[in-house]
Amino acid sequence: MIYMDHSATSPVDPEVFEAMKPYFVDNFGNASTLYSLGRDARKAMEAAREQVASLIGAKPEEVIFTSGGTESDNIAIKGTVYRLKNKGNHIITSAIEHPAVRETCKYLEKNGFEVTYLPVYEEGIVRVSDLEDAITDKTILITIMHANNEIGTIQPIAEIGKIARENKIYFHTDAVQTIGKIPVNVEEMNVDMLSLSAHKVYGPKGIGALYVKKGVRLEPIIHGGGHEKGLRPGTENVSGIVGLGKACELAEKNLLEDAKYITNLRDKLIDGILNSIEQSYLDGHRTKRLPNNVNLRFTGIEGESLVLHLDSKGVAASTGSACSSKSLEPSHVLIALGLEHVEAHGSLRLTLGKENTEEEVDYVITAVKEVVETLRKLSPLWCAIPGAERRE
Amino acid sequence: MIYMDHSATSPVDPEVFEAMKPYFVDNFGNASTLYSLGRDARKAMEAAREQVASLIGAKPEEVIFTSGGTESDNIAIKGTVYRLKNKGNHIITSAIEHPAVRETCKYLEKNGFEVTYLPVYEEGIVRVSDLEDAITDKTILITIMHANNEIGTIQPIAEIGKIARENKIYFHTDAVQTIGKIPVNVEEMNVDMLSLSAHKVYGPKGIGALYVKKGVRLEPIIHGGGHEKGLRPGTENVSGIVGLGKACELAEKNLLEDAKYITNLRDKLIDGILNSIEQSYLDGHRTKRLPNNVNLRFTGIEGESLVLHLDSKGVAASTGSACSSKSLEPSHVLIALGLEHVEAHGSLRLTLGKENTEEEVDYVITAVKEVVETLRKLSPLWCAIPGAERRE
Amino acid sequence: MYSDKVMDHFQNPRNVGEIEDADGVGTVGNPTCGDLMTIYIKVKDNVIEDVKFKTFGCGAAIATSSMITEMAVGKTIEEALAITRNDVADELEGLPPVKMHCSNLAADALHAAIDNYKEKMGEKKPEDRCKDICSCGK
Ligand SMILES: Cc1ncc(COP(=O)(O)O)c(C=O)c1O
Ligand SMILES: Cc1ncc(COP(=O)(O)O)c(C=O)c1O
Ligand code: FES
Ligand code: FES
Repeated sequence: MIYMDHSATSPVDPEVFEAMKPYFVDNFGNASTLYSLGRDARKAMEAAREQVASLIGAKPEEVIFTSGGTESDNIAIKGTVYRLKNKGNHIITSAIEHPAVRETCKYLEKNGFEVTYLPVYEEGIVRVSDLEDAITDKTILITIMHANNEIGTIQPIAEIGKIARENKIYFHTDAVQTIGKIPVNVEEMNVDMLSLSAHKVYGPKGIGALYVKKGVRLEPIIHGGGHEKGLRPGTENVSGIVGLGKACELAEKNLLEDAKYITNLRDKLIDGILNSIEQSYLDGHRTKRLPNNVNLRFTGIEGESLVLHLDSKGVAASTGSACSSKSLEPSHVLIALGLEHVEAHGSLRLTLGKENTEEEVDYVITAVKEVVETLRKLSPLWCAIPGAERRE
Repeated sequence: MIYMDHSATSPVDPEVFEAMKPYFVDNFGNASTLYSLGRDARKAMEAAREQVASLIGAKPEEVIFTSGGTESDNIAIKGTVYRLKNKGNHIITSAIEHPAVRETCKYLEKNGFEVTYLPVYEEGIVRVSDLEDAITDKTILITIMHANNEIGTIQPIAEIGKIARENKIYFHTDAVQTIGKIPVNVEEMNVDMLSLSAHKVYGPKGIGALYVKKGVRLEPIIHGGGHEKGLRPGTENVSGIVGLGKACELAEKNLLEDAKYITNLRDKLIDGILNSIEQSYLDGHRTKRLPNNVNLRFTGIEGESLVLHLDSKGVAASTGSACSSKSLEPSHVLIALGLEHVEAHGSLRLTLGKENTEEEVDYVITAVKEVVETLRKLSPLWCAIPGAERRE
Repeated sequence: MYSDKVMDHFQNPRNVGEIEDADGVGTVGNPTCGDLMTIYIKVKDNVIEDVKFKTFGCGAAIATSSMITEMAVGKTIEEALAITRNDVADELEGLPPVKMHCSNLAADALHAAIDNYKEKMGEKKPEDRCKDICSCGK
């Protein structure tokens, strides 16, 4: 199998798994207990906290472990606005956030908050001038993702953070897709909160972290035994935390080298497909995008069919087509780019990882071409496109 | 090491770990994706859902995966009362709930809800007549734990559930401490929601489940990508879920045998200590308690010291002493039994597991006796107790 | 997610294409919603002799189109009209709940083709139809 869906999840790096292994059967202690088994677990946890902090340029005590990116986003957003609800009720976000942020905002809109969704234009990037225009004296939170999970576009976080600071507004960024892929530094990015998740960076699923800048106080959304400074109670997932820590350590070590290697594969893949398939288009900015993200669209083709055919050719990929989603709504990200529904249906996302090779990229270019041709033969839309070759 | 803190957490059963292993490095697929790697993950998840459902007598579609017991409790309680807040604002719980329930109730009290904490009397068990008296036409939720995590007392859940049904009030029980230890059947117990956690039953940490009876609707507390019927969004922790499923399967298979074996150890441990140490007392009902729970108290002794000394003798145990807690408050559970603060400070909890042996029990009886004697030699309280032997 | 039979029809769709001199053509769906289906029928002595389809849509949409062409061929017009939306899904050994509308689409397309045949509207040239159904504005 050729796995090109790394933005959905990544395999656990064998080194990460080795690091986690002792914390299941043998070193199984509860990290909040007094005896040595518990203290050992605590030590492992705190070492992991340092590894996470190091990757993002934070202090260990600014890192809170959570059950994943979704929870981190929820804690950051609800935790801030519930605390500050007496100060204001306005939130600014972008039109292309992950559902963990977007649905949280939608929920808050139903509960007395107002949300501005900044547009991203054709290139998929918010404009700082729009942000400045959107700020009111009721604005209590700005939450804008570092890079988008579907189209990979990178947002001007440091600039946004600067404006947030100047206006004394809390600023959260969802960096789930960026850690380990491009440099992430909480100081340089001027963020107050930052979400990350282990399973996007060769760590295990079900564990993530939230950076909370020293001095920033949040209201918890889950209550219980006071773990993680009361922000995330529940018996600590020690093996998961150790895995997250190790994944961050590896990510930090290999970041630049991996990014270079993967960017090269990405460009080969984009050019290969655009050049060999007529009426194929790239979604999102050509260069201000994640090293590993390729998002394309093919006239006359529906994405779920494309993904299923690629699967039978041994290629794992994803789509923003409505038909592949539970709600039968097309991707809000593609719509935010100004695409028509029918165009959004034809999208294909290929997200690369460090274990992909040039040969795999070549194979995928050919496979996509074949599948697109097969599906266009079935498509009543294709024949209708002026200029398209008709089969006789 | 002799591990007697199974109510804090348990080792992962090697069979459980074997079941989980493939889902890290190799079968790492995102269970919400279309291609075969994702579909395989989904299948494994759904098989686990059946295993969990089977243990508690539920239908698979009534089981929602969460990140642990704390989150399950929070979803059940907040999810119910937020939905029903227009119907009423009164919650009934017990005085001895785990912080996951207790702190959630305290938080809700600060946000417009009223909470009745039913007393548990000396034996640590709520009385159904108190419950009946507490119900008002504003009562929207009853949440009472199946068995207590500190003193192991088992609550009359089926009776409580019957009353809840008769009064058309939603009923949640925290069964984190009971699954795998005593029979748990959602039908017989008349519950609408039930929380459980894998790591108390030889499964991994950071994964749990919430049973939600068909037809019961909850408001999510975490928003995002719509996973788990929208009640618990976030990329599914497949390895954790597989581990939970396997742990439940083993628990179901071994329940009666394990319970018998462990009850026998428990009784030996209780009698051995009570008989060999003067002014030692058992907390909670003698028989209506979990097969694995021993909770004792020794006049003149502080629990943290006790636990640390036992640790140096190779025994892992815990205490309800305030000195071991973050807040320096003694256990609310022991206080609810009517104990004085000074008595609550002297508590020792030993919770057994299937891998404990008779020899270990014998060793622990001796070790506790030695440690109690050592500490009493240091204790200004001990000599002050009338009738106690004075050291000269 | 999909049964083996759905996957089989998706991967090896039967009766793909157009019938140049079709006796009835039915198009349903809307590309904006991600699905568009055209079914062509050839009728002789009240019996459907040949069926072909073209579909833009998900795996279920393609599989249901293919399935219904197999189900319709050889049937009388009345028998074909009696094929219900559920029959298609059943014949495919079930569809995920969210995909049931795709099977509706297939049955509807067949019925639309039969209606078209009945109304003797089959004289338009396929090229024109192709233009008519493309509402994506390109
Ligand atoms: C940008 C972004 N934010 C948040 C999440 C949610 O993370 P998790 O699945 O760990 O909850 C994801 C991935 O699913 C993501 O890509
Ligand atoms: C009775 C009870 N409820 C809830 C919990 C919380 O479970 P978890 O630690 O998995 O969040 C525990 C254990 O810590 C418990 O004993
Ligand atoms: S064509 Fe969209 S769901 Fe089937
Ligand atoms: S005696 Fe030190 S905390 Fe209680």
